[in-house]
Amino acid sequence: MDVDRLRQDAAAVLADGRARMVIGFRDRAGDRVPAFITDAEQAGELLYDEACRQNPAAYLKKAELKRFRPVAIVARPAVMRSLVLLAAEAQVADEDVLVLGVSDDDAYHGILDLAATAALLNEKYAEIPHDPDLVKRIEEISAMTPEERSGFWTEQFARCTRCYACRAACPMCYCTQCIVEKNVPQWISTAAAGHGNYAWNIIRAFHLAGRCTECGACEAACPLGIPLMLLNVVLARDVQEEFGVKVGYDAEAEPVIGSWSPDDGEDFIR
Amino acid sequence: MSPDPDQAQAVQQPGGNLYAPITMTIAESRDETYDVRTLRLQFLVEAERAAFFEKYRVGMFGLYGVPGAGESAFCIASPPTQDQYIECTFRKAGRVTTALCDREVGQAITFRGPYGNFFPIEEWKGKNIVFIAGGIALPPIRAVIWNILDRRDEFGRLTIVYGARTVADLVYKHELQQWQKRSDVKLILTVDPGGETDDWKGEIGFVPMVLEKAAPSAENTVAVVCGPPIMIKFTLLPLKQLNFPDSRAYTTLENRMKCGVGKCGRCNVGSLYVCKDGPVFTIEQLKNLPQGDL
Amino acid sequence: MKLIDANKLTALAAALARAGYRVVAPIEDSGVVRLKEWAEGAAIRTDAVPVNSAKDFLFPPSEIIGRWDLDGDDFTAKEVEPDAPKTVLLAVRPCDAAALALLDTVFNWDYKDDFYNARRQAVTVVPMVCTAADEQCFCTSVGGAPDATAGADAMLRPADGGTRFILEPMTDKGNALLDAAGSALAEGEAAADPPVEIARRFDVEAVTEWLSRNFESDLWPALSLACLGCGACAYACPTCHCFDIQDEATRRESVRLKNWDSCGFGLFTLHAGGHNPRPDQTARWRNRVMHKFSYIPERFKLLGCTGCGRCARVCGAGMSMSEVCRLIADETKKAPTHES
Amino acid sequence: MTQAEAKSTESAEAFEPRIVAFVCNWCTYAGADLTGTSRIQYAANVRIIKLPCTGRIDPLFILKAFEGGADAVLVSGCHPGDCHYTSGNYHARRRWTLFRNLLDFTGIDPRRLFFSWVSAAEGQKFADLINDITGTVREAGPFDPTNPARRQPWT
Repeated sequence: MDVDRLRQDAAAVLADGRARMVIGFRDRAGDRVPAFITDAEQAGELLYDEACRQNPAAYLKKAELKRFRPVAIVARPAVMRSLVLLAAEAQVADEDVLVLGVSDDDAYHGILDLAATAALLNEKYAEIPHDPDLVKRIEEISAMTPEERSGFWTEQFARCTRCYACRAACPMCYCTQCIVEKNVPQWISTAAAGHGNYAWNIIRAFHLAGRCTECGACEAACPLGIPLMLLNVVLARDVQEEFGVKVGYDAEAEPVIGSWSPDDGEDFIR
Repeated sequence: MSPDPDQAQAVQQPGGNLYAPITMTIAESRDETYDVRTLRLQFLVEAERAAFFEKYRVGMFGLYGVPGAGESAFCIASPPTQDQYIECTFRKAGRVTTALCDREVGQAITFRGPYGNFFPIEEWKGKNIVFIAGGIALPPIRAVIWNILDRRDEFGRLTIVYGARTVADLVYKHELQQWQKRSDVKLILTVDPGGETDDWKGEIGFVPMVLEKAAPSAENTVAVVCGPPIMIKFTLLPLKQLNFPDSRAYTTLENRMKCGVGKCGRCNVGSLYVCKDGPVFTIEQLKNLPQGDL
Repeated sequence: MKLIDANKLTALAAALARAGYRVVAPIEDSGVVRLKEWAEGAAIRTDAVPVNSAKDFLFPPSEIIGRWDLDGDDFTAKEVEPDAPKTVLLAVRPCDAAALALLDTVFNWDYKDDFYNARRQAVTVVPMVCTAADEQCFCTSVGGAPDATAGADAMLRPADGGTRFILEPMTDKGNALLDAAGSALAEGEAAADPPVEIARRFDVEAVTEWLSRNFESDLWPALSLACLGCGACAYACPTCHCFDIQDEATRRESVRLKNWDSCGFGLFTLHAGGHNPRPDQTARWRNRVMHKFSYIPERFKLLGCTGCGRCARVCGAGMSMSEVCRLIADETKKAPTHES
Repeated sequence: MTQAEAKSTESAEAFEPRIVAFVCNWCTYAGADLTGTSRIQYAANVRIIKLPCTGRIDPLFILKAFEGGADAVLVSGCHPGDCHYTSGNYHARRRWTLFRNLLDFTGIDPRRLFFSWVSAAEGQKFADLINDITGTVREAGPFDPTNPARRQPWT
């Protein structure tokens, strides 16, 4: 990818005031960590490659960063979709955010506003397949008996310490008070064990149904390697298959859950 | 600040479950306002009562709980001079306080404490005292007031300035009347502008202004201020103008607490644990704390 | 000296398990090496720093501290005993063991937490000298060392080029463990491998000194920019000990739980009245740094950080305590500061 | 429901399925009422929880029911087009489609989660439905007490 153009564009938007901050990635001893550039002269720190798995759109929910808007975000297609979706959910306005479009296929897409981002997504990335490894794994798990499946997930969720790194990493988890923190009544057990872990992980995934752009940041953030993307992709696949919706391509779109069609399938309803 | 080994020695029950509360029953339940309730709690075991009153000094707090709902920290609102029961006053705000409100007379709740430090009232003997309180912050001061009224001869003049947003928000209304009638207490009540009723006879205005107007003398006097952070902040100025030294003005911090015993780590202000080093602080101490943590 | 071949650590684990120890060791689980209870067949991974710390087995993520039978509006308290099985923490790291001094202090400095103490007494700590380190390791910057023995009951020292370990007892508990290991250990001679060299990354005294003067500083927003406010760092940290107390109930029973909590969460300090002393992530992150490098040293004459680097390894947002400390230390060199 | 109560269903021969039904006030609850007033017999294994509308039925309700000891959950409301609030059941249908698959994927047998439309006039349908799903659940047996969705005893 043309990292020089990324750096030039970042410097340019900072220099001419189109953005107050660029949020992208930098290298720290081999790790890819977020970079917050406010000075055009530091734009040279920026880089992008496949190791940059965090979703920088998550920083839009951070109160302290609001004063740096408009902010330019180094965004791969999944992150661009998050941004379009955030606009659809009225969490960001067109003037709040710019995109420096990058991708894992080495293309660099330049400086985009949200409209141009949506246009680019529809033109070039309309058919992003679900991660084939995940799809394969989902097929394997789906082929198990219910007992085997519950055994598999018992083992996975048992590791959860309820650090909520998955929630923090997700740009769509922007509620000021999460359902897991509501205690009148206590919907989800607070103990890092058993049914509380099950309920938390299931409800986290479900609250992102029709809102997940499969960026993978939640799973990448999980210290214990819980395969959260399996849940997210199952939901994303169903949203697409059942309702024909791909999320994050239209800033005017109604939310998937929250809208309906009289033609929605109901084979399972008696 | 290093741990106080003497205190640790005195309160620690060796080999016990530090977090195990005792069970107490509700002897009386009073609605102070539409959302503030006072419970009078009775000890079930004489040894527990004796142990409690051996430690208890005004200003300390406890953890009141209902199994299944949890426990919450708030002050002990009755004085050690009333040594057969304890009272607590709280606003119905969340899960625990709602569960406490749902309890009826005769039913049980759990209690741990007393915890924390206390107002050094023994040092105040012979001095005048000015109490300044706002809203739901009267309870900790009420314990001090009754403690002093129960030992009235040992102290000088008492002035109480108490305010709330509206007349309906004033707590301990029947006791305010008692104090009003006493010749040895000067009680000044106030409500925020707009919070008065047609027959309101007290002051109208914010507590700091009313304090300024009342202008109690600072000579041989200590001040005790309890209220929301914003009230405390604006009360410091009139106190200063009236020449109250910061070392003779006291307040309590009401930080969020869970354990109450210096473990759970959430009540800290700088390196101090409010649950251990407080909740009572002088304004002098308060000013030396990191203000951003208050 | 007592020796064991590097590829026979599981035999040692098996012998200790037979002798009645719960064996906790670094084991790979779904692609992540973490400290967990060893079971027959599990390989012990000494080549990676586990994501979690030994604290999990002294101060678990959730623990019952109260229990009641419920019957309508009535309740009856039941006794709660700490769950403290005899445990060996095998092939943990010196930075795990170094954290015990602080945990011991916090849970005993005034009131004594017997849940912690019961577990602590039941634990035999066997750290392994580190002969490798990664970019996140910085124990030498906070007074530790890859071969430090503080908190250890016995040390596992890689020897003869990593082909075997010397198991060296340091305490009575360590001696008992060696006895229990029996024939799993061989008598012999071996040359201990040198510990890894870990460069010092910052001057911790300069950091503590700067912190004592800079509760208010323009640096804090910059240092905390990347933090998104989860609890991953606190939960991975061997010294973080903050907890929440929560009740859980059915209609017939309730339990009171001590759950891990983190000062990084927004609700941590939120008052019932709505006021929050630490309203943003800048204030929360400042508290985390202050707590480890200023408040704990001031209060307990200890550091709140053992330089294990776990917080940085698990952080999904690239926050790093050693980087922050280095930036703070740089600050002290940079600006001639004036007293505030 | 509590752990202790749930345990009573575990022995196979005496197994009586415990089914929690979340129903809407306007159609299915009225339908169930009609079943009763029409004196139509149906299995006594269902505990009905009435809500204003299927649109109010949060997936958490379903999780809570399984957590607390339900062997199966039924969710039922007005037929499409008949919602008292115009579209609550359409909204619910979308949620169920996704949630049902998610639960299936994480190990809750779809034979334990049922959805239906029962109108206020369908007393017989309600009885048949309950009898049928009770049979299905009886066949499936008690909900696995080790399933992660089930409340585990405190240890």
